Amino acid sequence: MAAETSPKRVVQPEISEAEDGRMILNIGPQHPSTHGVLRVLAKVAGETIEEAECDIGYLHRGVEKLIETKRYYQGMTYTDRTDYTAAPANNLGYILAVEKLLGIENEIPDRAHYLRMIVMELARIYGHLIWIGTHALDMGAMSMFLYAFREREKISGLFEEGCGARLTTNFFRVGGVGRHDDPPGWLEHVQEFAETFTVEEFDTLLTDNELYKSRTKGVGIISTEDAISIGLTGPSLRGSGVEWDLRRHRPYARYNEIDYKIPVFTEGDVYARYMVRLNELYQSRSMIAQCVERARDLRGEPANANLADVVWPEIERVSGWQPDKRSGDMEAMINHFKLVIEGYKPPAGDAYFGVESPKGELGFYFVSDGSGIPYRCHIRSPSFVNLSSLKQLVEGGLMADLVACIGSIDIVLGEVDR
Amino acid sequence: MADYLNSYLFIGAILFTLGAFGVLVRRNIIVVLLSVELMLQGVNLSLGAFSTFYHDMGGYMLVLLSLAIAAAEAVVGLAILVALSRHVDEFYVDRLKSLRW
Amino acid sequence: MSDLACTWLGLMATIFGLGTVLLRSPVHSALSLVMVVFHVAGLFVLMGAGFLAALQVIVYAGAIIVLFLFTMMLLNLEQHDNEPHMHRYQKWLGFPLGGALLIEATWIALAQANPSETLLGKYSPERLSELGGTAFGIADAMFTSYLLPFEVAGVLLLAASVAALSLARKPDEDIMKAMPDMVSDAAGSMTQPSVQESKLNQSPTERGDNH
Amino acid sequence: MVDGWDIVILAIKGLVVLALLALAPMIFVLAERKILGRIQARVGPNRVGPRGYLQTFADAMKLGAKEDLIPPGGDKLIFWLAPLFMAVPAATSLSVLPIGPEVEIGRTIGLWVTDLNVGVLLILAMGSLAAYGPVMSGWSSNSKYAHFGALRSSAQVISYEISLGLAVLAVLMYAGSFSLVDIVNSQKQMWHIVPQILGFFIFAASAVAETNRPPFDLPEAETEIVAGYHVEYSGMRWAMFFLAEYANMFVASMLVTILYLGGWNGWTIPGLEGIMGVMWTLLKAFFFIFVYFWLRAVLPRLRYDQLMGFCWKILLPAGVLNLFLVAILRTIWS
Repeated sequence: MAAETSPKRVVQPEISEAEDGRMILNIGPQHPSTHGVLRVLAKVAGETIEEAECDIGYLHRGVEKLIETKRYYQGMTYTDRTDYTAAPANNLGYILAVEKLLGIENEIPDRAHYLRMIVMELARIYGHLIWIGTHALDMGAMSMFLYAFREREKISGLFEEGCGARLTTNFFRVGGVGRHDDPPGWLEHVQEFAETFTVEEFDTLLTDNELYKSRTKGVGIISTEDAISIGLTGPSLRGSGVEWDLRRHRPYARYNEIDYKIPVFTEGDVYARYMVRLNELYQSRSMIAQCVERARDLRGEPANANLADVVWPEIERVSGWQPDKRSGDMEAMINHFKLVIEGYKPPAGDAYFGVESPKGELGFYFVSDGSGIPYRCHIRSPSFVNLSSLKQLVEGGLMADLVACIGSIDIVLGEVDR
Repeated sequence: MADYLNSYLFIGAILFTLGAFGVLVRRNIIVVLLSVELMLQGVNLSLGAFSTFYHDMGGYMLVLLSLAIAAAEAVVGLAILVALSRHVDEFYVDRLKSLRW
Repeated sequence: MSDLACTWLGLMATIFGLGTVLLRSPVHSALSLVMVVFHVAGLFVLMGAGFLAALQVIVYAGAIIVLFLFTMMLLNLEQHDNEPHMHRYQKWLGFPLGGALLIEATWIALAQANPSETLLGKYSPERLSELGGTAFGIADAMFTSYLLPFEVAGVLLLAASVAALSLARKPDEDIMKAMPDMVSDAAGSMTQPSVQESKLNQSPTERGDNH
Repeated sequence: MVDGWDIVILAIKGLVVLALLALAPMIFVLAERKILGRIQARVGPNRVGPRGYLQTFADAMKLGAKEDLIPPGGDKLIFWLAPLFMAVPAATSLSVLPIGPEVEIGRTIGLWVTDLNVGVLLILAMGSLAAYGPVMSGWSSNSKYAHFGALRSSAQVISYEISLGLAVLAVLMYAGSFSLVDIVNSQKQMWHIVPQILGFFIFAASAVAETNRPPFDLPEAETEIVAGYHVEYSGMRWAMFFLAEYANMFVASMLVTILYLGGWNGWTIPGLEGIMGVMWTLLKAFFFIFVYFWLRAVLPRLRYDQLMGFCWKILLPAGVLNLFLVAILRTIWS
């Protein structure tokens, strides 16, 4: 309906364009609260949105196609840039899918799994913090945003310490973690963060805030059936009363070995989704503490699989960084050279792996033709699927509810458009 | 001049006439309503002037009542406009021919 | 000084009154009516009725004309450019009739000399200042001799607000559904219960099936 | 009667008001940014001048140097006039606000520009004119977001004007005068906030809503309708909206002080009544301005229907109740 607005230039203050005299409001792609370059065409009657259409693709970079032109280990850098609010989660999905394709998922040492889980849960907090900040900002509570970013900055620091990058982490490698061990003191810093991170602050600021409750309770309701039929995943689904969490129900890494609860709320409104994410912050905090403990117990054990044709040799062996040596181990150098030039070659076939990213089920699907470059890569991005519920969430609501709803399904346009 | 009643009455008369003229000649229904308000302005001015110069509160009271009536008139008139827009979407008085739709 | 002010205010009120009547765009008309209201309020101040001036601005400028503007924006009452904004024939009738009215009214106005002592009421400026101002005089009169009109005005306002509510209310959708023929016959351009509206009436699960 | 000195004094008072109109927003903007910074665990502006104190002046210069854009298809004349319609009522209101008692400097001078016997009504009238700036700018901008802002603003200002008026009515009942100076003087024994605590909260809420400040900042809610009615404005014209907003905040704070918090009444040093009075008035007003900043920092925004519901379903009945209670109290105590 709305996409075909007339091409004629507007000369007079012209409000009504639709044939029935309703105003078509073009929300985005530069609107401040569409969380990126989402464009929503809304047919409004006064403040009420009668019809809404999403127009996406403003951030399309062809990530899937780019991955199909690169070797497996190179493709992972692109995944940092899909859901850029929680890059390690994408990295994890990518490498787990590649490991499944290679058939080496059982070779990964425990220590690598726990390090991955630490980073993954840090990423969850990282992602939920930016969500809680921007969502509260959309509702007009501007202080939350800065409190969230203050905490988020600490995690950025941890990422930087762990892998050298703050935002586009590229943290893991197929077969293990990026560096052959965590940097000295890093686990202690993570533990310190897990002890000092105060979710309670956000809890007290919003959970019982009457204004926030009145803005979010009963707004943007999505029923359990609808949530399932649309294909919602992650906190948005758990806000509609479905207990579905890939960490628990299709366990990967070592998620079945630590204690955590899956928060589920049945109301299906914006407030329920907020409560799910808030409780996940508590859960992730305790999960990090547990994982750090396990990882410290396993200190000294390898953090990478012992697979010479997949895992890059240690950097010291290749380049010989010791001052008295001019060059490194010859075998290691040849191995490294071949891995860089050719990459590893998974057997022909396909593999799908979904992980529970902060936004929902993030799946990577690979088809391999036996070469070092994926024949086909598809990303099942949770934001894209969750965004398809927007029409149902906002129609019949008010303008302000639209903002609350877009915030509540936690989309990142980098992931929607890919 | 400000000390004479008839100067105020003269201004009031001009405003009233302008309003009446507007009611007669304008086609747009909302301007007709505005012209009625203009007529009321003229009347208010005259009433206030009478009251001031005759040392009596009657005129002021009538101004207050005319304010109330103007508010009521505007409210009902605009409500009719809203209903009109919902039904026929036509705001030229010479094209509004049916009393009932 | 006050003569000058009176002339100036009267002149400006006339100019803006002309603007109200003659300007093509209804929004411009409404805004020049606001200016008329200000100048009439100024005239009230000049004759010593500051209370009335303030009320005038609060009620007319602050409520009534804002309501007009509000409605204009809500309904997009913009005048079409290619259409005349005055009646074709009535215009020529309007000029002589308006002129005649003006002459008549002016004649009456000029016939009003200042009142003689015998006609004066009891609220002389001295008594008003003794009471504490025009506001007190009005209160004195309102709650004694003019109590009934005051109450009636209250009832009138109530009736007007009820009338406005019932007039501007959205047409009852059940009635629209029950009598679709009558509705669609009445006017071609009329808004019918559109597809979107009926979709909104469905239960959420039904709507979910579209996906 | 009227001699040369009176005219000189009046001119000085007028200049003071104009200076206040220009300077107060600058101070408030800086204060707001600093205070918000403190509340939000950051520093706020700290680059221009000593500790960032000249930031607002730099901003003002930047705005003055910017291009004045007029959107195509809009109504140029009204687009030009709209900022004036915002700023002029604010300035007019400032002129009737008394900031201190009468002082003796050779002659008796009241620390106010004019003491109108309808002062409260004048301020209410100017407050009701506040709807025009948004409506005119929103209509003339040829922008849908501006249009939305204008619609929201006009509905909001009209509605809250009523509850504001009801709260003021109760004060007038106690003071027995429309003059602001008389109202302050009637609070020598007891501030009006004591018998009218309900009215005070109604007035405060309505005043925040009238000035379009958070959590009632729907007309310019930047996350919903981008910036509402002034989305198309730039440069000095935008600065006038900004200036008017802060001037209105100052007027509202002063009104709360005068109507409920006793104005310049407070503990004084004998002989320094004038200075102490001004100090008390400004202190009380600045506290209320601080509350404005505070609200902005901590509260989410209301939704449009909740805003209207709050006015018509809560404030208005509460206002009538307050009026009733105050009438009873007044009858009993007098």
